[in-house]
Amino acid sequence: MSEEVSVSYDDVVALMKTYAAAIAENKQSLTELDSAIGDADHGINMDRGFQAVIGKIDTVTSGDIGALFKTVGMTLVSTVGGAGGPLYGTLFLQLGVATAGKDRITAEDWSAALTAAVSGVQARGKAESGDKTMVDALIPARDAFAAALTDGADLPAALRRSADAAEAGMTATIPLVARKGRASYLGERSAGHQDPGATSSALLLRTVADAWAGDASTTTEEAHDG
Amino acid sequence: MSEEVSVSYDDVVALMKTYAAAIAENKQSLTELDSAIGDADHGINMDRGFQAVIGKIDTVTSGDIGALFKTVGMTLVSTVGGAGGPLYGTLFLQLGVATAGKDRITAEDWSAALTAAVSGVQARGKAESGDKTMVDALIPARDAFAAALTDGADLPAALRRSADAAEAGMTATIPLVARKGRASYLGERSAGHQDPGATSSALLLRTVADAWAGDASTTTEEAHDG
Amino acid sequence: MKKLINDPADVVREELQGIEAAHPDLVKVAYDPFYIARADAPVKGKVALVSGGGSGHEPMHGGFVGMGMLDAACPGEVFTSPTPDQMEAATKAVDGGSGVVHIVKNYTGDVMNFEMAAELCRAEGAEVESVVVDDDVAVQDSLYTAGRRGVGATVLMEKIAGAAAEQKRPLKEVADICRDVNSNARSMGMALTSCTVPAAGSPTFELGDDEIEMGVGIHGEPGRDRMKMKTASEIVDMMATAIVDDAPFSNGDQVLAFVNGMGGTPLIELYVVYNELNKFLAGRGITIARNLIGSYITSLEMAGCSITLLKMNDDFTRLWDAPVKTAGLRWGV
Amino acid sequence: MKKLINDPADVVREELQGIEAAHPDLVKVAYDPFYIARADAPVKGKVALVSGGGSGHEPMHGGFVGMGMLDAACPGEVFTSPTPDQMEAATKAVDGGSGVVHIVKNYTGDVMNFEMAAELCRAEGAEVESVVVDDDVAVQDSLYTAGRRGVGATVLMEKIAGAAAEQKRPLKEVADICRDVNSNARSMGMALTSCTVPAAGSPTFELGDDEIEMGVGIHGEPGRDRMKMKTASEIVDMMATAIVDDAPFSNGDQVLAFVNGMGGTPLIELYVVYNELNKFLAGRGITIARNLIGSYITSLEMAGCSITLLKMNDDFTRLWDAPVKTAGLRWGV
Ligand SMILES: Nc1ncnc2c1ncn2[C@@H]1O[C@H](COP(=O)(O)OP(=O)(O)O)[C@@H](O)[C@H]1O
Ligand SMILES: Nc1ncnc2c1ncn2[C@@H]1O[C@H](COP(=O)(O)OP(=O)(O)O)[C@@H](O)[C@H]1O
Ligand SMILES: [Mg+2]
Ligand SMILES: [Mg+2]
Ligand SMILES: [Mg+2]
Ligand SMILES: [Mg+2]
Repeated sequence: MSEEVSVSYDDVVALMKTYAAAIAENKQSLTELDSAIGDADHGINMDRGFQAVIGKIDTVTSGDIGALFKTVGMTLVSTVGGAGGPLYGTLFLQLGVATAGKDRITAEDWSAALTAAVSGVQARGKAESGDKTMVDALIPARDAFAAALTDGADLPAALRRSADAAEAGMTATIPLVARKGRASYLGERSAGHQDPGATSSALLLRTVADAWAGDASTTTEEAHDG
Repeated sequence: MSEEVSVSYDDVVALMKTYAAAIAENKQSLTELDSAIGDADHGINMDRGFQAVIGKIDTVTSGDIGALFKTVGMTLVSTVGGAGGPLYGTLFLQLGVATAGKDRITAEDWSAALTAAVSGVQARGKAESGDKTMVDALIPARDAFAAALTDGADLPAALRRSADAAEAGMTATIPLVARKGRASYLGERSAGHQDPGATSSALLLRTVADAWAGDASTTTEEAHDG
Repeated sequence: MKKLINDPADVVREELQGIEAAHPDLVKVAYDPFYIARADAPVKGKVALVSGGGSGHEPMHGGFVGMGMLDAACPGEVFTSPTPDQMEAATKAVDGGSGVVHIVKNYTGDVMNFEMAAELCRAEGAEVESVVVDDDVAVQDSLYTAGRRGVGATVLMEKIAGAAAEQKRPLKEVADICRDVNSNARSMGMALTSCTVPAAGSPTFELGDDEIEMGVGIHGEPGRDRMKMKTASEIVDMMATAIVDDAPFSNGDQVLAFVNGMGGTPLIELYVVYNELNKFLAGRGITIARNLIGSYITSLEMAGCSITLLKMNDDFTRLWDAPVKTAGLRWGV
Repeated sequence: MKKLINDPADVVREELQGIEAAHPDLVKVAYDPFYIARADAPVKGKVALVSGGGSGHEPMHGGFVGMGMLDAACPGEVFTSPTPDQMEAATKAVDGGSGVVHIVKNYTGDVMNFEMAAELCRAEGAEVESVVVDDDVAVQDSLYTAGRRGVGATVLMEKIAGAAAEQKRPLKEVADICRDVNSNARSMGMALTSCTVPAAGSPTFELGDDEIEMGVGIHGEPGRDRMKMKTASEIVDMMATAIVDDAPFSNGDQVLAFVNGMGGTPLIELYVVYNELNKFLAGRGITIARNLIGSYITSLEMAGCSITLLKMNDDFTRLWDAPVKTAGLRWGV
C-alpha cells in the first residue's frame, strides 16, 4: 500500500468554499447548457444552493467531516430544488454517512464515500450509465478512483485520474440521447448537447483533485495501515 | 360666368371607385402615419369602409347623386368605426344632403356641397383649423375651390386648386400640436408628424380633381345659367 | 407577426363565435351587426347597461356581459370604436323599458359613434343616458385636447353600476353612480413592449430593449415619457404618485386598488406590483379595502400594467361585493 | 430583460407578499419555508390537498388555494421544483387528520422532492398519498424516458379532487379521483415566443419570426417539432388530433375542453382557438360539456396556448360544478 495521504476537516471546508466559487463562476455556462436541453436553471439552482452552503459551513464546528458533508447535503436539499436538489443533496448526505465521525479521510475513505454517494444518487434518480445524466460523470469518477488505488496511485494522483474520468464521462454525454430527467422529453433532439448535471459533477471532481492535490493544506501522514 | 362643366352620376360612381382604389393603395402608409401619433388603424379603417362602399355602390341605381353620396356616408358610418367613421360618414352624408335629387352637379353645386360637408365634419368633431385634423385639409380645399370660382376658373381648374390647397393644408399639419382626436394625448410629442386624417382628406380632393379633370368622362355642356 | 388567428379580417367574428360557443348560459351573440347581449335580455324593469369599444381589450367588454354587470357589449374591429348601428341594435335588444346607460370611454371615435347611436335611439323613443369615462392621469386634461382617456375605471364602473341596475335602481341614479365612479377614480398605465394590431401586422410602436413607455394608452398610444427600464418599485412609485397627487385620494381614505395586466404580463409580476402598491399606499395612509388583480382591460399582447385607484364609500363597497356572473368576473353566485 | 420585478432573487418572496396582502380572506402565507395555505387550514375531517411546483406558472398553484380546491401550495423558485422542507411544512400545516394528497406534476425534480417530503411526513406519522400528473401527449411515453410531463390536467385535477375533498370523501377515494382525472385527460401545448427566467435574464430558447414550437413544455422545454407559423385552425388541428388520437376520446364522448394561455397570449386569441377546437371536436362527434378558457397554467410571459381535454362522467361534472373560492378560480360562492 502506498504512503498514506489524508485530508483534514479544514481541507474539506476549503473544498466546499472552492467548489462554491467554481459554481458561481460557471453559473451562467451551466445554465446555458440547461437551456439547450432543459429549463435554463441548473447553474442558478446550484449557485443558490452553494451560496447557502457557504453561509452555513462556518457555523459547523464539530470537526466531524461526516457531519460537515451532511450539513452540506441538507442545505442543498432545502435550497436547490429541481432535480439537482435531491440528487446533489443525496450525494453529499451519502458522503456524510460514509465519513461519519472522521476528522481526516484517507484515499480508501474517499473511495468508499464516493461509492456510497453514487449509489445514493442512483437510488434516488434511477439513472443508469448512458442515460445522459450526472451519473455519467460520477460512475467513471468512482471507478477510476478505485482503479487508481488498485494501481497503487497516491491520493493526489488518484483524484486526478478520477477527475479526468469524470470529464471524459461528461464529454461522452454529448452524443447521447437522454433517457432521464427533463432532457429525455426531447428524445433524439437531446443528442449533440452536453448534460449540465454531468458538467457540474465533473467540475466537483476536478475541484476535489485540485483542492486536495497534496499541496500545503493536505497533510501527508505515516501510513497507519488499517 | 365661365362655360359650365358638370359631373354626371356615373362620374361620381367612378370617383368613389377610384378613391376606394387609392385608399387601398395607401392603406399601409395611412396606417403608418396613424401609428406615429394614433393607434395604427386609419388606413385599415378607411379601407374596410371603402371596400364596403364598393360592394354597395352598384346596388344603387337611382341616378340620384345625393342618394349615392348618402349611401356612401351610411356605409362608412356602419363599417369604419373609430373617429374616421362618423367623420367621413358625416362628410359624405352632407355631400348627399347638398346634392339630393340631382343627376348632374355643377361647380356651384360642388362648392355648396363641400361647404355643407365641412360644416358637418366640424359640427360632429368640434375641430377648428389648426387642431391637426382632417379639417386642416378640408377647410383650405373648400375655400380654395370657392375662390377659384370667384376668380372665374372652370371646374377642372378649380378642383385642381382645391386639391393643391388640401395638400398644402395636409403638409401644414406636420409642425402642429394636436388639439383633437387621439393625437392630442401626445401633447408636444404630436408635432413633427403629418395627420393621417388630413392625408386621407387631401387624397380625396386630389382624386376628385383627377377624376373630374374634364377628360372624356366629364361632360361639357352649354351653360344654362341657372 | 405571430398570433393565434386565421385571417386578420376574421378575428373579431371568430372570437365572437368562440364566445358564443363557450358561454351560451351567459350571453347570446348577434352578428349583423356585432354585439353580445345577456342571455336573458331584455330584463324587464331593470336599467340596461351597454358599453363597447374596439376589440383587443378582452375580457373588456364582452367578458363583462351577464348578471350584475353589462347587458350588452359592442365589439369594434381591433382597437377601433364600434359603429352606431351596433350600439343602436344592442340598445334595442336589451332595453327592458327602464332606460339604457351607454358607458363610453373618452376617445374621439367612441364618443362620436355613441353620440350618433344615442341620437338614433332617442329618435325612436328610447331613454338613453350617456356617461363618459376619463380616468387616465397620464394625459393632460385641458380644454385644448380631447381630454383624458377612459381606461381602468371602466371595469370598476361596469361592475358597480351593473350591481346598482340589478337592484332595479332608476336610470338617473345608475347613470349618476357611473359618473361618481368616474370622478373618484384615477388610472395610469405603462408598457414594457408594444402590441401588434393583427390587420397592421407590425408593432404599433418601437421600444428599445431597455426602455419603457410610461403613461401608455390601451391602444398603444405613446404616453407621457419614454424612459429607461426601472425596478417595479420605482415604476409603481411613479404611477401611484401621479394618481394620488391628481386627487381625490388622501390620508385615511379607503380605496379599491386595481392592478391590471396589459395582456402579455404574467400574473407573478402583477403580484409583485401589487406588493409595491400596497407599501406605497400604506406610506400615504391610504387603506386598500378591495382589490382586483389580473388582466381585465388589455391591449392585445402588450406587456405592462396599469394601476387604478377608486375611492370607496359604503355604497360602492356593497355594490362591488354584490354577486356578478360573467365570463370575465364572477363571484357570489 | 424587461420585467415588472425588483431583484430577480426576490421575485418569489415579493410575489408571496403581494398574495398575502391581496387575499387574507383566502390564504395565509408562510415564509420559512415558503408555502401558501388556506386561511382556515387545517380543516378538520377533510382530506387535505397539497401541490406545488416551480413558480412562474401563476395562477397555478398558489391561486388555487382555497375552499373547494387546494389546501396548500408550495412555490419553488421560478421553474424550479420546491424543496422537501416546504412540502413537509405545508403538509403538516394543513393535515386535518384525514390524510393528505400530494399532487405532483411528473418532472424529475418535482417527483424526487415530493418523494423525499412524503418519506419525511410518513416518518412522522402523517398519511400521505402521492399522485403524479402526466398528461402531456407532446412527449413520447416510454420506459426509457422520464415519462410524460404534467401540464393542464393538473388544474382540472385540483378543482375536481378539491371538490371531492370538500365533500369529506376519504383519502383513498380522493387520490383515486386524481388518478382517474389523470388517466382521462390529455394535453398539448405550443409556443409562439420563448419566456425569460428572471434569474437567467435571457430567453430560454430562440424562435424565428415565423416559427412556432409545437409541443412545448411549461418551462420552455423544446417540444416535438419546430415549424413554420400556421393559422389557428391548422395549429388547433395538429394539437387536437394528437390529443384525441392518443385516447381516451371517441365519438359520443362528453369532454371538458380547457384552452389555456401560456401567459403572454391575449384572451381574444384564446377564443379564436376555442372556436376552432369546438369545430374540430364537433367533427369528431365529441361534445364539449364544460369549458375553461384563460391563462391558468402559464410559463411566465410565453405566448402560445395549450389544449387539455378531459373525458367527463357524472361525478366529474358535479365536482367541477361545485363551488370553488380561490384567487384564480371562483364560482358558486
Ligand atoms: N433521474 C436522474 N438521475 C440522475 N441525474 C438526473 C436525473 N434527472 C436529471 N438529472 C440531472 O439533473 C440535471 C438537471 O438539474 P437541474 O437543472 O438543477 O434540475 P431540473 O431539471 O429540475 O431543472 C441534468 O442535467 C441531469 O444531469
Ligand atoms: N375631433 C375631430 N375632428 C376632426 N377630425 C378628427 C377629430 N378627431 C380625429 N380626427 C381625425 O381622425 C383621424 C384619425 O382617424 P382614425 O385613425 O380612423 O380614428 P381613431 O383615432 O379612432 O383610430 C385623425 O388623423 C384626424 O384627422
Ligand atoms: Mg434545469
Ligand atoms: Mg386611428
Ligand atoms: Mg382606432
Ligand atoms: Mg428546473
